[in-house]
Amino acid sequence: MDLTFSVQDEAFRARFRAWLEEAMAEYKEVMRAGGGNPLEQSRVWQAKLYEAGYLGMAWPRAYGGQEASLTEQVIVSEELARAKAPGTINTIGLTIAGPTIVQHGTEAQKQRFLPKILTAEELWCQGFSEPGAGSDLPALRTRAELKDDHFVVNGQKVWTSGAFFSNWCALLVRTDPSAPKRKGITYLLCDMKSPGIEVRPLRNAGGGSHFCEVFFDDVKIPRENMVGELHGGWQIARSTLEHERSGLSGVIALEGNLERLWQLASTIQRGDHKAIDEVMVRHQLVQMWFEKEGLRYLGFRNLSAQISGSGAGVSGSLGKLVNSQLRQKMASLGLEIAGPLASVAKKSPHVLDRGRWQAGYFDALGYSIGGGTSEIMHNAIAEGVLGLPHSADQ
Amino acid sequence: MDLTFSVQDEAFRARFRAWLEEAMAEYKEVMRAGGGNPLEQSRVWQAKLYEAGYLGMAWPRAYGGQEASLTEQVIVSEELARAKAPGTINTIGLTIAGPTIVQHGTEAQKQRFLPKILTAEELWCQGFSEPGAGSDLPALRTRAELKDDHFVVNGQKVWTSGAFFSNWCALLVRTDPSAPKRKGITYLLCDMKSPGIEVRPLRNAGGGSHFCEVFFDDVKIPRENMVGELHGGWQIARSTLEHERSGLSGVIALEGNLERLWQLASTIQRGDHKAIDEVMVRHQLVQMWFEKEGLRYLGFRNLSAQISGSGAGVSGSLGKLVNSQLRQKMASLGLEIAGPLASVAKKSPHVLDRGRWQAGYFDALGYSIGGGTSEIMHNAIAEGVLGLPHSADQ
Amino acid sequence: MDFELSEEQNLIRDVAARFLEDNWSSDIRRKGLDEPPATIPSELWSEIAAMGWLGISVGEDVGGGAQDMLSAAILAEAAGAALLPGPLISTMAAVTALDRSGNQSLRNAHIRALIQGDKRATLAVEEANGCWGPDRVEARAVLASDGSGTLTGTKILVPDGDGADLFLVAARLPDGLGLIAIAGDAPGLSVTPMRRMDGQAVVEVQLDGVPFDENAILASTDGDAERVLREAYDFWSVLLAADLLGISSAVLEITTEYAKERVQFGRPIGSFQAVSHKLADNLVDVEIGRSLLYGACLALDEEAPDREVLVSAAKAYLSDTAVSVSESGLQLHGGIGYTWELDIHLYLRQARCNAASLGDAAHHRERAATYLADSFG
Amino acid sequence: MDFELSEEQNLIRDVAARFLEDNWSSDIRRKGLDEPPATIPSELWSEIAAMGWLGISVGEDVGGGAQDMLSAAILAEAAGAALLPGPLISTMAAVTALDRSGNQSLRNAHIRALIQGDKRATLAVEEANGCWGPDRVEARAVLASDGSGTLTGTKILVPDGDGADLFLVAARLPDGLGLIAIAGDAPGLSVTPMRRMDGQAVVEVQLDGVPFDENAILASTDGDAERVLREAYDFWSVLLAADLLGISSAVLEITTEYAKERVQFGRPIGSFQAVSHKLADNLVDVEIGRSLLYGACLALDEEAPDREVLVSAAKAYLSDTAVSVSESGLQLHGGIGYTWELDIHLYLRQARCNAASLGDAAHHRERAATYLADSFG
Repeated sequence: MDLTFSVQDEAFRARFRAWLEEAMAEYKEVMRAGGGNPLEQSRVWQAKLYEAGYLGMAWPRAYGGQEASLTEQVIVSEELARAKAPGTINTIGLTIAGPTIVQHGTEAQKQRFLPKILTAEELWCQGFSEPGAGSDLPALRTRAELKDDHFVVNGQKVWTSGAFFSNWCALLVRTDPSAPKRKGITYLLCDMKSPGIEVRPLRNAGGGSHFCEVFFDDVKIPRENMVGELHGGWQIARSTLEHERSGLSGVIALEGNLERLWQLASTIQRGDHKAIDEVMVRHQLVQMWFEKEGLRYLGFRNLSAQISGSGAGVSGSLGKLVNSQLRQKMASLGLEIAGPLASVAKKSPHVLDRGRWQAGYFDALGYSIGGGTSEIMHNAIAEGVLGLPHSADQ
Repeated sequence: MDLTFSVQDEAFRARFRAWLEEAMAEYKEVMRAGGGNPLEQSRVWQAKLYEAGYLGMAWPRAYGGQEASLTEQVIVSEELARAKAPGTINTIGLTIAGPTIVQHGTEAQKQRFLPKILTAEELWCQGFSEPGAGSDLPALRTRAELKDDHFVVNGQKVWTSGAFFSNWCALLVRTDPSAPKRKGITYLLCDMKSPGIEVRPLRNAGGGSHFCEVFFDDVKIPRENMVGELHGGWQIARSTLEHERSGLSGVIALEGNLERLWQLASTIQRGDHKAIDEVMVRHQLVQMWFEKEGLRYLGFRNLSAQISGSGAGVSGSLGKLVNSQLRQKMASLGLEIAGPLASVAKKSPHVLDRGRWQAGYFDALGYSIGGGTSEIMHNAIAEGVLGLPHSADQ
Repeated sequence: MDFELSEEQNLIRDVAARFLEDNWSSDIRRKGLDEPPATIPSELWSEIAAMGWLGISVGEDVGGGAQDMLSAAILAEAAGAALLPGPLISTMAAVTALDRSGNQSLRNAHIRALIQGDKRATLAVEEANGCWGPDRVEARAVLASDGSGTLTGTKILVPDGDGADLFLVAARLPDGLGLIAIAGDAPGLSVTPMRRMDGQAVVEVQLDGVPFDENAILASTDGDAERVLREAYDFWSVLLAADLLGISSAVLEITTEYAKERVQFGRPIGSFQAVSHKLADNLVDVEIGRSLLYGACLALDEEAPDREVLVSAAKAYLSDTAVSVSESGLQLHGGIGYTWELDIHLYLRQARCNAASLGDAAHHRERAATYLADSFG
Repeated sequence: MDFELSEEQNLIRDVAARFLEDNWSSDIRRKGLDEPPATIPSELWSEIAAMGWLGISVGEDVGGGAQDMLSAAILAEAAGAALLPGPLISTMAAVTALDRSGNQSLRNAHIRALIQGDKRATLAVEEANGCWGPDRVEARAVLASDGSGTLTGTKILVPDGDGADLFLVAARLPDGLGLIAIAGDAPGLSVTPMRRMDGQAVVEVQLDGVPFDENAILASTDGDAERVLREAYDFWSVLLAADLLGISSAVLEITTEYAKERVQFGRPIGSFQAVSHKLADNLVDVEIGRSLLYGACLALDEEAPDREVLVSAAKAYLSDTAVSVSESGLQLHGGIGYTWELDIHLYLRQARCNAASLGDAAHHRERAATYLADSFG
């Protein structure tokens, strides 16, 4: 057991860190100068990462990837999180659509799509959930009929992040309504400029509009944009959904949250003492630190298992569950520490940290819903890890 | 809204309290003198209560009951709990078998059984649960075949408290194996001296032996000992199981526990301070006091609804769930407050309060299992109160 | 022995629910988040006054309803369930303080106009010290021998303070704490608008040597000003607890209905124990909280010795309950629950704000601990 | 980067599990509750010694295994899962303290006999003050100028102390804390048996002016006795955390198997989310706890600056986990779980006792808070 990185890895880390520092300074300079809208700025940042060779770390070289080792992949995501670097705009392209095409796409699809995902020339969204198919994703009903060389799609998707600026959509459709629900689904790549697509933004509980509804009315998608087999889309989507990650970069984000929370508690005056002097506040913070640290070492266990191929890793559902619970506990504690000021909204006198704790609270509430609810994660752990019988499909 | 009792009720309370004080003093005198074994002593105590007219408060006068008002019933149970009076030995007779016979028995059964339940001349146990029928009680399999004028019973019961000293057993048996499980059950009254009955004590996790297994091998029960209709036993048992009580006397027991716990925390030294000086200990105690007090006022709501017949009472499942959770939280907190001494067993040097906190802990663990598990209480609340669909029988 | 709502109280509850259903909409609250603050239009305020809500606890001789504490709490519960903003509650608390204080001249001067909705009064207690309640008041009233005085301090989170005609300001007097009635246009008093996370309007009140007369102090007939302040704060806290109960039961009802209708995996989601047992736990909390609230109401009416600890029990328990029921309501709705269009986040916002008003759960647990230490000690 | 068990460690784990399955039975523990104490028979103790378990962390030059912390923890985990009594853990901790202290004469005098199972040693730290750990030690060692000293105090909850040949006693020395090696037959030392709720034997040790020589102090090579004590206590705490992990995963496995087999309402109870989600939560706690334990082991081996906080994290987290997993195991077994015959209550008893040994969860959270205040401050 050994958590040290090799000399080569450490050299790689040092190189990347140095590059990152400089790149971020340059980027901030451009930002300050007011260069382009936020979307354009994010594209520029992603292209910068790509050109320097720090994007698509796991992807094949033939399509613009780096084919880097797992440790190098981890180092890059660790350093990005630690430096609080801007996010890469093309999240769905890089984490969902891209890996799916790498694994299941045709040669033509790989050449056509992968490089432009990396450069952020083409942005992606994900058309999986529907109003009647949330936790029960395979119940989706958006229809696609195969006519000659194309599909004709009708239906509605929901919770589609970034649909209004995306060029392409990774889309699950029902192609065989008579088959069992998991056997009649096909995975398509859909051009968002196709006629018949309508995108409506959807506002979330916190007031932001990251999500959209997408309506499909006789939308044509060429057959060559099908990934994998006809009616074989569920298995492909599932492999992406269950794609286990070490989750280490998520831990660094938690660490940052926790540090800010500790500092808040050390700042907030409650009568004659600080909030941190209250043992209940302190012990809650410590317990969260324990959980965060547990997630970190869990991440190392997963990473080692991936490196060795031992298969001894722990289910990604577990990490997702703990991570979302922890985020919510932190966000709630933030409001508790704020005391009477928890209720004061942004732009008001006496507001605390410009409302960041309230915004963070509403953000955190989404973590246990998006990407599979905590209830579904519990099912996945119970059935997938403990081998308990299905509760859902009796 | 008014929690005061009428002048008559208060006079009744004063009379009972005075009687109780004297009766307990006499009883303790007898105990000190070493009169009889504990079982015999308990019978004597119950007979004493009965003779003075404070037992069977809700039962018809014709069979030895008092036909008292609900408030008088409550006053008696409150005063008994407050005085920490000895329990009545014939619990199952007084709370399960007796009320069932009052409600569903034949005239002959009422005359035969009810008076001797009150006097503790005949003690009762309950033969409901089986190894394969715990939470799923209607799945019971103990068979009874009707031959001429009697039933022949074969099978096994479990968790039968006090079977080894009981004279009679309220017994659920399957009389029609081909019917749906709730439609083939019959309610019998079984003489425990019948040939073919074998009782084996069952030791619980805390080391005590309150429970028994009871085996039935061709046990004959006369047809006249059937309660209600043939195959109609489940509805009868259910009405007893769901018999809602105000739960007020249970609250007084919780109050006593809480007071002892507070005193423990005020006694235990932890280095330079007492346990009660720790805010986490203190706030846990306060929260438990809140819950206890909530149960108390919930009890008043139920009692008022029973008196007025408004039907506005709250499900007894709710009270049972909160009560058992609260008992367990108190017991766990007792061990936490004990600190390092939580592990020291009775009869050892440094043992705390002769091991009562540990014994209380194991007792409390049984509360969320016996009489319907907390899981079943959750089902009952979800389905019975909120009207949610069944989770069990899909 | 009668611990149920009376027929009259059942009527108050039903009428209030129907009135608010007809005259108020959660959409106003949603809009109020984008274009704050969310307030009660003056016509509606007049109707509320005309229905006798504002003076429900006030003596009949001045036109009040002379109802008990529970009746007032029933109105506050209905307001919480309907997402009506807070001025109803703060006004009820302020007029009741005036009514009961024993200061007849103040009472006679103001109370009819207040309960008829022609003038507006509020309570100003909290200050920017991270704490709650009378014990932490630092605003200072200096009294000269001629009975004139000046008041200095800063109050925050004062509800309904923008344009209020009368502020009942908690302050340290030479011989203890008390409430002082200050006119909204008094010299030295200035008001700065604040907004809560749920879109409700509150204000900061600066008091810079505001002059007052000793007759402006709300003292009881035996001259005890501190008791008046503490009773007013407790009365107000119970109404806020009732508002939190209204939130809790409304969200529980909405979510239960959704769980019966929403089908996933071929079954209503309410048939999954992950959903149904969570809702059962929520119901337990609501019913225990409701019982504590009734207990607190009765104790205040009867001036029972344990009234303070019961007020704290109700406020603490229902603060926790409203937040947890609202959070689980949001969660159990899945993606739908996380949308702007659903009312759950409006309830959650109000729950969080009110849970952090007039003492959070930890504050009230500590207050109760002090009482229980005596009782068990 | 390698954070998996090595092949050798996997082998240690498998061999230990098989050995204990063949040579130990939970029935001995059940009997030990009626006829205390439950102890390891001397033949089995000799076999355990012969397998090299007692000296697994000790240097090879004296016959030890020279394995890392995790290997020792793997043995402790197996012992916990098999319900083997505690002397394995206290002995491993005591011999490791002797091995690493830097006091070569003590080491050479005792360590071979100890790890071969011919003599027995234990650690005596806790006192009857309601607290845990080195900081609360009040036993006092007085040293004369000639290097002779006397030791006075009372130790409680000392494991395996009945007939022990060597007590490593924590005491206040003139210049700080330290461990002093006292022979079991030293004058002034007396032992009173105690028993734990799980039937295990512990003792009270009275030290009434027990004479010792300054060479009996376990100091590091640079003379730092306090560091030796603190390291020994941390090492011991990690082994106890591993024991709690073994309890947790054993109960989780037993309960999961039961949930697959037990049928109620026509379905295995494990298909009800009230059962399956509880077990999933238990698994989460076990895996987070396991990860923290591995982290603590690594940190001790590497003498990492955050080793103390990781030790506290593992002990606190696994104390809570073992209790909650055992309690829910008992509950999910229903009536069966509440019987004497099922092992769950044996696990629960040991979980409760070990959770309250070497610092409970709250103790370790407070210790961690001190560290984190520096780190975040």
